[in-house]
Amino acid sequence: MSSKVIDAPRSNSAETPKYKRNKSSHSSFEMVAWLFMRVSGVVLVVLIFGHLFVNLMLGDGIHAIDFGFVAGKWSSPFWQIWDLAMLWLAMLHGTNGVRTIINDYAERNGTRMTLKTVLYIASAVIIVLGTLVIFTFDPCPAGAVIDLPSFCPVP
Amino acid sequence: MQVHKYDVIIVGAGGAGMRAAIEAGQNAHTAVLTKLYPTRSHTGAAQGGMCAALANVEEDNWEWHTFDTVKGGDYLVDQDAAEVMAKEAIDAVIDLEKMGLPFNRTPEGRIDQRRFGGHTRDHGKAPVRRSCYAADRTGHMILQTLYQNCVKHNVEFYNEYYVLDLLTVEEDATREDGTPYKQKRIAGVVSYDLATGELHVFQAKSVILATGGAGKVFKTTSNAHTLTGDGMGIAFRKGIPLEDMEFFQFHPTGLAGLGILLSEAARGEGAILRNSEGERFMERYAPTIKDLAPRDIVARSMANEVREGRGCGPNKDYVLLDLTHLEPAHIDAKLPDITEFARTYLGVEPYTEPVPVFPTAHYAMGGVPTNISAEVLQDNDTIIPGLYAAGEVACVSVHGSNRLGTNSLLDINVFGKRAGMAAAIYAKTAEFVELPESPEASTVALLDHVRTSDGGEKVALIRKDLQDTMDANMQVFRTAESIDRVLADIATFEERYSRITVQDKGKRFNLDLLEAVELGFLLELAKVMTVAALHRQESRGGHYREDFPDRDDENFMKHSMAYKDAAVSVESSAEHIAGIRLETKPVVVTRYQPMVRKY
Amino acid sequence: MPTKPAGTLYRGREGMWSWVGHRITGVVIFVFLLVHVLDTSLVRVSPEAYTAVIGAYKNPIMGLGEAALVAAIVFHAFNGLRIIAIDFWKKGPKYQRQMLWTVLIAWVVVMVPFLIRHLTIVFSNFFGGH
Amino acid sequence: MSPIETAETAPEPASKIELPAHVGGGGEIPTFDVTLRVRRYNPEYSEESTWEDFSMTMYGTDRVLDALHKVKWEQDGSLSFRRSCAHGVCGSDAMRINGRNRLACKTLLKDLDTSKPITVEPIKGLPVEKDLIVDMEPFFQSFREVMPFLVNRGHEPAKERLQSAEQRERFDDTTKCILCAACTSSCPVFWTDGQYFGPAAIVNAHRFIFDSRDDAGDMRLEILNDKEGVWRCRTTFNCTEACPRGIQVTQAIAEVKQAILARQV
Ligand SMILES: Cc1cc2nc3c(=O)[nH]c(=O)nc-3n(C[C@H](O)[C@H](O)[C@H](O)COP(=O)(O)OP(=O)(O)OC[C@H]3O[C@@H](n4cnc5c(N)ncnc54)[C@H](O)[C@@H]3O)c2cc1C
Ligand code: HEM
Ligand code: SF4
Ligand code: F3S
Ligand code: FES
Repeated sequence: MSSKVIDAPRSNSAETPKYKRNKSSHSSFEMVAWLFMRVSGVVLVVLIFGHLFVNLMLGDGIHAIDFGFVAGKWSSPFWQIWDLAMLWLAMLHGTNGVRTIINDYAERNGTRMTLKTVLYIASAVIIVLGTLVIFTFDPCPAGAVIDLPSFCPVP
Repeated sequence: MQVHKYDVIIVGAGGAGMRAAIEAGQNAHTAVLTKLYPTRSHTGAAQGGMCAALANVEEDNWEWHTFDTVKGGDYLVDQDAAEVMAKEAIDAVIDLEKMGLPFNRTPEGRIDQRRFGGHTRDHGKAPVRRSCYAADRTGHMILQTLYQNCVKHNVEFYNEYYVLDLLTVEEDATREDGTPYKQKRIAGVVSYDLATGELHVFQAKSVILATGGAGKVFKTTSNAHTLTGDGMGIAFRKGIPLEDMEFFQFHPTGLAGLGILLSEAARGEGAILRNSEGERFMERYAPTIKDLAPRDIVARSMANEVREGRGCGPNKDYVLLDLTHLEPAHIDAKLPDITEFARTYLGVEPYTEPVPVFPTAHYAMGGVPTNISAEVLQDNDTIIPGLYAAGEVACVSVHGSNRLGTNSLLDINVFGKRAGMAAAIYAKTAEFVELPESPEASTVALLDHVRTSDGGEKVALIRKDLQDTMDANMQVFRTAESIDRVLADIATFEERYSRITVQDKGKRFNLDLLEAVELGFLLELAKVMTVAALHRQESRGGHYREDFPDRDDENFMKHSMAYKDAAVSVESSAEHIAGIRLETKPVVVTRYQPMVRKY
Repeated sequence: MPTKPAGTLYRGREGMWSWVGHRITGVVIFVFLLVHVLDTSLVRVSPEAYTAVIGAYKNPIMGLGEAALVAAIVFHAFNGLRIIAIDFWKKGPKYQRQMLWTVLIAWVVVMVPFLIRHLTIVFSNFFGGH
Repeated sequence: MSPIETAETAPEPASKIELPAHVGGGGEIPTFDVTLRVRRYNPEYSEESTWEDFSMTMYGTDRVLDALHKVKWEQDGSLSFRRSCAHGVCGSDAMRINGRNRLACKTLLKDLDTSKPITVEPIKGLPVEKDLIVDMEPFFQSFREVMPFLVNRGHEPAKERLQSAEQRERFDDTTKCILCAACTSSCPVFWTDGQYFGPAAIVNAHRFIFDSRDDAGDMRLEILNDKEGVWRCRTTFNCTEACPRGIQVTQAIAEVKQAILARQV
């Protein structure tokens, strides 16, 4: 008979108080979130694959990407909306996904709250920032040192 | 030690206990004490069905059902009780349906019914469809449905509480004819909490025993490891008699070596039994109905084949159940469970290979004597107020010397309900009986003895030896010599039991300790069964004495009643066994006079 | 004091491992997305800053990282469709295993041409120089 | 299902047949040596849990439960585990055998790799009480919370309620549950915080939600629409693989999800 010490299993000690179910939520938020994950997922397949295809596969691949490339794209409302939709959907989808993961693994309510607050703030900042960038984007900024897209008026 | 107070305490959460709890729980302050989580009870293992003369698929009535029950029990059945059961069967099934039990349905949407051994139309004219069923999981569905309804009615359960003692007091009383006697009264129970090792005393006005059977006195059995006859043993130790303990049913088709049951439905579907020579031997024993003969006859025929050297396998100790001539699709549709058992446990593919089977100890016909209101009797006719028993632990007696298939699930529902109602009604008016001084004392002594005894004998070994000798000598064939062998063996086991050592000295989940306590009950019950079998010098139903192969209505058409009685010495006992006093009780006969039992 | 459950790893089957993969790829993509939005925002700051950062993407290490990211997205996307099929298609749960194999095959089918093209560009441009 | 046929309707079998040699006799049952590696834990003596090895010789028909019994009965009486029926119908002995949830009484030793020690541990996610015994209360509490009983508000008929064979078939699969907890304790989501209702509770809710006689489906769906309800399932299928009764657990959960969706929109 051999025996070696391993970690003790989860037990009913003071640290893990007697089983208690969280108060029920009485809202359909989780259902809506669940449904959103699927719907946004399907849409994202189109958006992201299109995005990747255009950015990485067409023309010169990743090496074609520079300021001019981006500016060229966003000068068309089509790509503006495309990228905007992608930004929002991917961010909401990803935020909700990470929220689920935090809910799963954060053991104490405090940790859970903190992590989720950080997550929401970060997501909000990114979404707002991204949106602003897409809408307020000026493809032909004044005083640029590098080559601007060809459609820009020559300064 | 803690003391709790309830109006009604139910011991056991099998079918009988929970059926009682549903009635009592709604009308009185009730708690159920059970050594297993309720859904682990062995009622869940029952396969075949529960019979009632619903007449959903063909003409039937409760009177025919009563007759079949009486005849099936070889006329040792109390006919008033059988009548009650057959009459109330219909409501019992409807009750379960209303509680949500998912019965199989007829094309019209009614509860479907099928045939089962011994159930006939018009007093034996032809088989009748009387068994209500839910696939081959009827017992499972009953247990689940009853538990679900206990949840619905908020029944209080104390799970993994082993009841180890009944608290009874004796009062002086006089009978109507002026003779004085000791009247037993029930005050409560003592139980052991498995999780903590603490004792809890439950004071109660009514106590219902529903602890199930005692199959573990045998080695090969369809019963669970936990069916150790606790309720019978506890009652017996308190001076309450045990009725008809010599009658134990052996089901013909248990998986060889394992005892796992293959339902009678297999033979109903056309499966047949063969010996090592490939011969369909039932043609010799029961030329007309062959493999569909009653359980006791088939079991004896199988044992005889093995005894005469026509058994199969390396040790020539089993016969074969042959389904290979049946269509695989048919087998799948009708017998999915048993074929799965054969595959899982023996690695045998029933489509192509015959399945090794041997009779398996199945059901205790005897038990704690009760009347038709489920009240426990302290002798032939004196009830113990407030003490009830129902289910396999009890002997009403509706099964006589041989229970018909599907009558037990019925028994637990009919008499479980009766016990629950009666217990609640009694508790409404009765006063608590004062607890005896230090009520837990004898339980503490019992546990201390088991815990501290240090003679080195192993509980498991004694139990195995007991089971071996019971299988070898007290199974389907019995003779005075074989019974004497068991009695001699038991004497040595008792001596060894006084020298056991329990390894686990802890308090938490000390199952080692409880197995030792359970062995105590098994030894006690084995002895009662054996002594009663020695006394009954006839063959009837499940009890077959080779030295007395015929039924003897003149001398033995009566129940046996075994009492624990320290005053009985070897010399004063007719059976030369100290400590057990055997008496008899007349059988209640209403309409059916004993006839020769043939099918 | 005992704290957490320990012992051997639960030996889940395809379903569990695909979920582990889905979860990990999800987080990876999310983290990348945060960074990606930030760097793209630099176009608003100045074309130079953007070009500088995008330049960093153009070395082979990042090229490989990019390939891994695409691999993660493709798996996450295909497996996401599988999950959706499990949820909404009646026979989804029954064929979940087969669908996982389909996902993996589709993943290979997409990744192989992509990698060939992507890695050639990454490496040829790096070594070939502009 | 149609009523059972009797021998008369089945083909009449031969009175005597030739049996192949291996069924008529002969053929030793193989024996082999196995080592069980059991995770022991008894807080009465130590808060640590340990692995302990037990070696023994077993037979071809033996199950893991037999091996555990052999240890308990012959080597170490303090080894504690639950069991009752010993043939897979009572749900007492779900445990983690070689890393997967199974019933000890339904797992034959010969089907495992006996060249290596067989690991046996308690099921995961429920508080361990001693050795292989866990506290089942959280599990049963979830079960009780989904209203696992028939609720019928209609007029009580004198006889049984009618239900067609198809209606009965609709929820047949989920009536098979023996509440063994193999599913719930195999679920990665349940392991995280034990708050998730778990597959077993959903299975038992499903059994009533889809019973044509029941009137409380809406209430059960509302309960499972909770944040700890069906939406926490990540379709990992561990439950379905673990279920000793072969219940299509994930499928049942999917059906409940759809029922909630259908009711809301
Ligand atoms: C394999 C098999 C198949 C069967 N098939 C059929 C069939 O098809 N039809 C039919 O009619 N009958 C059948 N039977 C018989 C029938 O199932 C049983 O006789 C019946 O279920 C017994 O029910 P019960 O409630 O009396 O006891 P059980 O269901 O055995 O319950 C006993 C209860 O008592 C508790 N208990 C025991 N001891 C103690 C103690 N010391 N302290 C506290 N609690 C205790 C246990 O925890 C348990 O809850 C079958 C039996 C078997 C074994
Ligand atoms: C490309 C198309 C995508 C599809 C089809 C898709 C699909 C899905 C689906 C169906 C889920 C739910 C899984 C479940 O409930 O078990 C999910 C979860 C998740 N997704 Fe996506 N997704 C896509 C893109 C993305 C992107 C771009 C991100 C990152 C921003 C992302 C991050 C996540 C995360 C973090 C989760 C949570 C994982 C978990 O809970 O285990 N997904 N995805
Ligand atoms: S669904 Fe299966 S695994 Fe889960 S508790 Fe029920 S029987 Fe056990
Ligand atoms: S294991 Fe858990 S995640 Fe869903 S599919 Fe089963 S409940
Ligand atoms: S002991 Fe009953 S399921 Fe294993």
